[in-house]
Formats: sequence, C-alpha cells, structure tokens
Amino acid sequence: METIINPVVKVDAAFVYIIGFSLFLLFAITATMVWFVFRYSRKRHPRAADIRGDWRLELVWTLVPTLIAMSMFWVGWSSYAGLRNVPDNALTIETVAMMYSWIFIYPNEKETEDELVVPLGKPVRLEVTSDDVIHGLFIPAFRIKVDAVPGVHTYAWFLPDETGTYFIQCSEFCGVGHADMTAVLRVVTEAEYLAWLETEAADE
Amino acid sequence: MGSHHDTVGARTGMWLFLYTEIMLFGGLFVLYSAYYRMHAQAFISTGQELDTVLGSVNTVILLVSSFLVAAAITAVQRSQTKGAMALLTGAVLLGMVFLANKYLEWGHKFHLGIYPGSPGLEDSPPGRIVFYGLYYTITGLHALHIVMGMVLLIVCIAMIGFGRIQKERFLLLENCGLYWHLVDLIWIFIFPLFYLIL
Amino acid sequence: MIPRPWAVSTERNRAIPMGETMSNAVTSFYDTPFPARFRGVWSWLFTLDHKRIALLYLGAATFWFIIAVVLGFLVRMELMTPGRTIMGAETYNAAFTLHGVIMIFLFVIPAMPAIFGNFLLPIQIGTDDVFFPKLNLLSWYLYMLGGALAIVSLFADGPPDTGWTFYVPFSVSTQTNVGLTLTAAFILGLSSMLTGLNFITTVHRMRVPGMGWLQIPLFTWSLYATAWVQLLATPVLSITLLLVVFERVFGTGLFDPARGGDPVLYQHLFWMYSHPAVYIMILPGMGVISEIIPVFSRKSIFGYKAIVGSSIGIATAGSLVWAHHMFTSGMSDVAVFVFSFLTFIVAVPSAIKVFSWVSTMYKGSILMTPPLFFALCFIYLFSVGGLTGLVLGAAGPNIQVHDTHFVVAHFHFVMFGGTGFSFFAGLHFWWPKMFGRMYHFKRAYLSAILIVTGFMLHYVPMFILGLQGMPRRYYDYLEQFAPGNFFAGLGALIMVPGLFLMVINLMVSLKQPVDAPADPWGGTTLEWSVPSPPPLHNFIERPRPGKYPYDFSRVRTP
Amino acid sequence: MDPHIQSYKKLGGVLGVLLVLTAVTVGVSRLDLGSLSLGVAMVIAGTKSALVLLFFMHLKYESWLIRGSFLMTIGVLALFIGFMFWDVGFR
Repeated sequence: METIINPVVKVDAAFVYIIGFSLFLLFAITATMVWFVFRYSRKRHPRAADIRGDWRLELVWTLVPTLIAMSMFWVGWSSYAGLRNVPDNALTIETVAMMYSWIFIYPNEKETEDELVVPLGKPVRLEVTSDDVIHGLFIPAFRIKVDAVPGVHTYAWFLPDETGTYFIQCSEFCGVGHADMTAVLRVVTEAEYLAWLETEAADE
Repeated sequence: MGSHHDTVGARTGMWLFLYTEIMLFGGLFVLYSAYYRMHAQAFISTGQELDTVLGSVNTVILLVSSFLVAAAITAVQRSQTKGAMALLTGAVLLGMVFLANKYLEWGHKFHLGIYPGSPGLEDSPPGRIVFYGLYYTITGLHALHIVMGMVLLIVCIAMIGFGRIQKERFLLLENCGLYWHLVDLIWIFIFPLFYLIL
Repeated sequence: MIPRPWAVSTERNRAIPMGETMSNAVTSFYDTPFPARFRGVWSWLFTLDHKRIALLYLGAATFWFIIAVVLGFLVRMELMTPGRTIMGAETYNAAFTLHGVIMIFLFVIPAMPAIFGNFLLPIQIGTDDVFFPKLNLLSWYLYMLGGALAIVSLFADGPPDTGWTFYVPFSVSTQTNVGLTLTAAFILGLSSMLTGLNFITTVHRMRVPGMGWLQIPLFTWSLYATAWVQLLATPVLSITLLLVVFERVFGTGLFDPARGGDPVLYQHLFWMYSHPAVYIMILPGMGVISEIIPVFSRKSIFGYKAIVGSSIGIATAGSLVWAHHMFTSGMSDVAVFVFSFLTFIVAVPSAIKVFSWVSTMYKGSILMTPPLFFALCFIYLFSVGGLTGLVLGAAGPNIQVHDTHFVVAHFHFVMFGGTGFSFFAGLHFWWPKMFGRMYHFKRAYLSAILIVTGFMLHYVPMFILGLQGMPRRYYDYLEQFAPGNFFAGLGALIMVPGLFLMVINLMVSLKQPVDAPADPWGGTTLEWSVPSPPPLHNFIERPRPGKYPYDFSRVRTP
Repeated sequence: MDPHIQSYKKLGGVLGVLLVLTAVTVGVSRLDLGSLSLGVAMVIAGTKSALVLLFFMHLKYESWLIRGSFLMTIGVLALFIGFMFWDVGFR
C-alpha cells in the first residue's frame, strides 16, 4: 500500500507560502510609502517633479503580480486537490446534520450523536448531508470544511494520523443553536475503535 | 437646465432602465437554465401540459401590439394624431386580451389543482414542481409588466390627446414604446421555453 | 483661530477676479433653493439640486452608520467573554444580521456614490446637475423608504436572524420577520440602480465641451465603472430576494430540495450580485484615494490610464468571480478551479492601483493633512485586506478559513479599512468644499489615530481566531478562543470613541462662519475652481477643463 | 429630434416576418429533433428579438453607446449563465 499524503501538510504549506509572500509585499509597500512621505515632505522637497507615468514600470508591476498570483493560485489549487481526492481504502461514515446536532452513521449501521470515533491511520471519508437547513461540517485540526446541504450529498476526507480529541463545529449559520452545534472527534487505535464499534452497537 | 432638451440622453436613460429589466428576468432565466439541466425530462413532459394554442395566440397578440406601438410613433411623426391614438388604443386592447388569456390559462391550471403548494402538485416528481414554480413566477412577473406597460400606453394616449406628444416632441411615447417592446421581447423567449419545449 | 497650513493660492484662483474670499461674494446653493418656490425644510425635501440631495444622503447615511456601528459594537461586547455577556442568542443573531444589512445596504453601498458622487460628479465634469434630477430625488426617497422598513424590522417582533446573506432554506423556514428586511433590501437595490443609471447618462451626455474621456477625473471614472455594476448586477439581487419572498409566501419550491429545487443555486444568484457589490463598495473609494494622493503630493497621478483601465478591469473581472464564496458549498471542483483562478486575476488590477498611488508620492512635495493621513491609512489597511483576500482566493486554504473569523477580519479590512477609510478621507478632503468650513486638524488626526489603533487591535486577533478555526456568527465559543475575542472587544472600545470624535469634530466645524477658500488644498480638478460652497449652478462662468486633469504645474505654494 | 421615420409598410413587413417565424417555431417544435430542438427554438427566438430590437425599438438607428451597451448587457447575462455552468454542468 502506498503511503497516503496527509492533505493538512499541503494546505499548511499553501498558507505559509501565501501569507509569507503577502507579509513581504505588505512590508515593502508600507515601508516605501512611509519613506516617501518622509523623504518627499514639502519641507524637504518643495518642488515636485512632473512624472505622469512610465509604461515600462507599469508593465513590470502588472506582469510580476500576475505571475505571483498565478503561483499562489496553483499552490492553493493543488492543496485543494489533496483535500478532494479520497484514497481508495477510506472508511466511509455517513454524516447527517440537523438543528442542532451531528449524527454519524457507521458501516455497521451504528449511530452516534455529536461524537465521531475513528481509527488511527485509516483515511476517513465523511458523506455529508442535512435534514433541514444548510449546516457546515468543520474540523479545523484536519483543515476540512464542507457544507451539509439538504437534498445534496457532499463529502470530505481526512487522515487521522495522531490519537487525541479534536473538535467539530458547524460553520454555516443555522439558527439559535448554531454556536452550540459542536461535536467531538476522537481518534483512537484500531483495536480500541473495533471494540468501541461492537460494544456500543450492541447497546442500542 | 439643459438636459431637458436632450432626447438622446433621455432615451439612453430609458435603455439603461431596460437593461435592469433584462437582468431582472435574466436572473430567472439563469435559474431556468440550471433547472433545465437538472430536470430535462420532467421539463419536457410537463411543458406539454401547457396549452400551445393559447401560448401561440398570446405570442401573436404581443407581436401585433408591438407593431401597433411602433406604427403609432410613425403616425405621430407624420402628425396623424387620431391615427396614433387609435393604434395605441389597439395595443392596449390587445394587452387586455393577452391578460384575459393568461387569466383563463392560470384559472384552468388552478382548477386542475396545479398551483404552488397545491396538493396535486406536491405529489408530482420534483422537476414538475420546479417547472411550475418557474412558470408561475416568470409569467406572473411578465403579466405584471404587461399591466404597467398598458398604464404607460394609456398615459401616452392621453398626452397625445392633450397635445403634449406631437410631431417634434414624442420622447415619452418613444420611451413607453421601448418598454412595451421589451415586454414583448421577454415573451418571445418565454414562449418557446415553456410552451414549445420538447 | 484655526491654523491655515492649507492656505495656498493657485494661478487659477487669481484668474477668477473674486479671489480667495469669493465664497462670500457668491450666493451658495444653501441660500438658493431649487426649485425656487420652496422654502425652509421643503426646499430640502423637494429639492432637485444634486448638492442638496447629496447632503440629504449624507445626513441619512450618517444616521445609519451610527446605528450599525452601535449594533456591531454590541455584538463585539457580547463576544468579549464566553457565554452570555450582555444579550441572549436570539438578540445576538438579530444584532449581527441587522449590523450587516444596515452597513451594507444603507451605508457602504450607497454612501460613496450617493453622497460624494451626487455632490461632485456633476462638478467634476463641469456641468450644473445630474441628467435626471427628479429621478435623483426619487432615489433618495426610495433609500429612505428602504431605511424606514429596516427600522420597522428592528422593532417588529422577531427581527431577522439570517445574516445579511439570507441563505435558503434557513431564510425560508425561520419564523422571524425576514420578508420585511428582504423588501427593504429590494427597495434599496432599486435606489442604487437608479443612481447608477443617472450617473452613466450624466457622464455620457453632460460633460463640458472639451472634456474627452481621458480628461475625466479619476473619481468620476470610478463612479462610472461602479454605475455599470450597479445597473447590471443589482437586478439579479432584486429577483433573488423576490424569489425568497415568493418562496415564503407561496411556497413555489424553487430552492426547496424536497421539491426539486437546489439551495446552492440561491447562493449563485445571491453572489452574482453580492460579489460585484463588493466592487460597488470599493471602487469609488479607490477613486477618492486617486484624487487625494496627487493633490497632497502636488504631483500628477502616476499612470492615469492604468488606473482608469484597472477600474474597468476590476468592474469586469470582479463580476465573474462570485462563486469563490462557495468553495465549500458542494459546488463542482471544476467551478472551484475556475473561480479560484479568476479571483487571482482580479487581484492584479487592485495591485496596479496600489503601486500607482505609492509611486505618485515619489519625488512629490507631500503635505501631511487629515485627508492624506486617512488616505495613507487606507492604502495600508486595504493592502492587508487585499492580501488576505489572496489567502481566501486560494482553494485549499479557503476551505480552512471560509466562514470563520478570518473572513470577518478580511472583509472588514476591505470594507471598513478600505471603503470606510476612503470615505473618511473623502469627507475630510471635500468637507470645506461642501460646507465652506475647515475643521480642527489636531482632533481629526487624533480621531484617525484612535480609529486605526482600535481597528488593528479589533481585527488582527480575528485573523488568528479564524486560522485557529473559530467560525463566524457564533454566539458562544470554545475556551481557546477567549483571548482573541477579548482583545477584539478592547479594540472596539478604542475604535468607537475615535469614530465619534471624528463625527463630532466635523459637526463642530459647522458652527464657524463660512471661511474656506475655493481651493484650500491646491487641487486641479474642476470642483476646486468653484466657490466653497458652490453656487446653485456650480459654475460662474463656463469651465475650461485642461488637457490633463492632474496638471499641477500651475499650482504653487505662495 | 430623430429624423428617421419608418414607413408603415416596412413595420408591417417586419411584423409579417415575425409572425412567420412564430409559425415556424411552433411547427419545428412538433418535429422530433432531440437535443437540437431547444437550440433551434432559441435561434428562432433570437432572430425574432433581433427584429423587434432593430426595427420596432429603433436599435438600428441608435448611437454606438446604446447598441454597444445593449450587447454588453446580453453578454453579461450570457456570462452569468455560462459561468454558472462551471458548477451546474460538472456536478
């Protein structure tokens, strides 16, 4: 089995690339601006030059930002592609959103409310839909977010590569209980997961 | 202020207003195109429930009334006051016939229990509900425009009578005419999209 | 006694025989009602004078701005501590919805075109009024009617709680008074459309002879580009809102998935208007900055044609990127690809503008004044807003930060840091022209510094909150988001007093006698060649536009 | 202002063509053209509207501003519909 690349890595790299470039540009613009205001203040520079433009310069600062923008687009897009291409062996869990809770349905028909338990190291595909209005499934730790639209099936996938507890939130405004529409994601070892799946399924 | 004598500018303003009308109906055609893509079969089968004869008659009515309005401008330009008023009156009457047909058509559908939220419609396949939703929205909005257009034409008839619209001064008639033609124009697209769809 | 560092004389001023005190010699539009038969308050309510209508808008928009600021302030105070702080969840939802609706439809969209546009566009192109003065007044009444409905919905039982986006199916199923707010937005859209219609016709038909397309001042150019967007995009919103009303009243089922409808199509229609609307909001602001920077640098704008071109480019390309609000909506991946790509394309013309403004200052002769200070703040804040827009435009990162506080911070940097600050800049720039009075400089600077400081403290933590994953429109939040929200609240506590100081400073200036000269800053566009405040018909003699609107060679410090 | 006067005969001729085209589009709709039928109907509707625009609405005699901006409006609408299909067409 080939190793699965965690899309979180690529998304974070895209963040770093774009924000880094942006900070640099912001600093350059601001510093230049402040320097000009200081250097060419009316006290120091009483007579302005008459410069109305320079097509070479304008061409440069049209083309260069275009290239930068294109590179950012590509970085962003390829990280998105990682979020969309689900590995074949993914564990599929049905997710139904409703005002104001999350229902997760496992392959063995087991249902949980506001608690998603997944095994470590196995990619998980969430099939998302909604019962009433539009909600948004948002797991910040895995950089995934997808709207739960009534009548439509959307999906998202993630690679739980570390055990622990993460939070799930609703990202699309859905009414009074919007902010309380949270759930817990527990990443456990495969053995724990299997045990959990069996025992709790028997309970209900 | 000088602008009051600039008929080209005033007509430009009217055209700009027509663009907003085009985009208003355009939003509905955006929806139509998307839903046609999603429910092509249902659209085709439901379209056959509409009365093609009535739709065709209404198309002819609007085309003729458009012609009458265009001819009325020619009449005004030639100082044929009576003729212009007669032509416009004809157009208004045709507008009434159009509305009467629409009333019959809607009334018949309501009689059959097909209207938004009706039990008869709620049980049908999704595409059919959407088709009728669009049908009622677009034709209803269009009928509303017909009514407004008729009011404008009636104003024009009165203005011709008072001598406020005449050979050298027919901007109002031109602009009202433009509105009427636009309503016709929109129908030219509604007709095949709803009545002739196959 | 006010310091008068701005007092300059230009050759053109001297060419007009009345000189610096001409504002006293010419009867201003304040003393000349139009139509002349109306007196007192009627001379305002029935006025056909574009300048009076502009001031009517200014009064109303200021009122709405204050209401919306207070609502936003309350939202932030509620979020300052976790759990219930000052209001319940229903009230909170209504507060942020009305904050958004009022800010967007009653302030940000109409403010710049309706106030500065109405006042200055005819003067900048050398004419005496807009093409359709009656329509102009009608626009104002529609604006007031829409505003009145918004007020009613504030107090009607169940103020709307959908957010300003009115997403279906929630907006169809909620029991609150959404219909009223939708109607208000519909009417306000009509008002905005008619203003756009008026401006396009005016620019085409009423430019003073001798003013070709490349002699039009950049502010008017930006209004012209905006007007087309207003005209062509607004009807799409109108029909969309109407459809939601139909959906609520008749149950047409057009967006109901149970009946074959598709809620995602609503989002398409909504953003087909509402994304271009972002450019309706920001383009005139860019125009204001393009006027201010050259005047205080006493130097021609760098790349006039590039700025004109980028205004048109932004208006065009900006109309085709709407779906970048929908990357998580379940839209096709192809659409994500295309709309992400187009979003990056639209970043380029904005970048061109920023570079041109900064270059304008190169080798200029820069005089610091409150308008310039606000304009420089604009460039900084707008750059932050624009650059964080790149993060949002990139498909992968967008998924993480969409619908989080990152978005809230981003669009406030653009809408408030951008449109808001350019509005403040324009207000300080044209205040002496509009009212004939100069305001207190030090208080203006102080207010600007308070606003910017508060602004940064208010919104920068939201970027971090968003990256950490705090969604927007949350009444309550997880423990780890507490510090960021607390700092944001602190920022609001600094920013809001700054805003009030600015408003009060301007208001106080109205008590002084009319004393501003026609051209206090040394501007070159036509509005500086007429008295402050201008007479009813704007120009005493027929204006003679120069070959180039930003020729500062004749402007000199004495 | 507008010196151009269109004769009744010409307007009547235009109406005649419009009525013929209406008949044609109804007739064509009876034929089974499969997926083409919508396209044919739209082409006929487009022709009809062009006639109304050019003659009844005098677009033929208007300035470049009105003609150009009309085309722009239609273009914008077409782009809105077309670009939406990046989503609807690929879902």
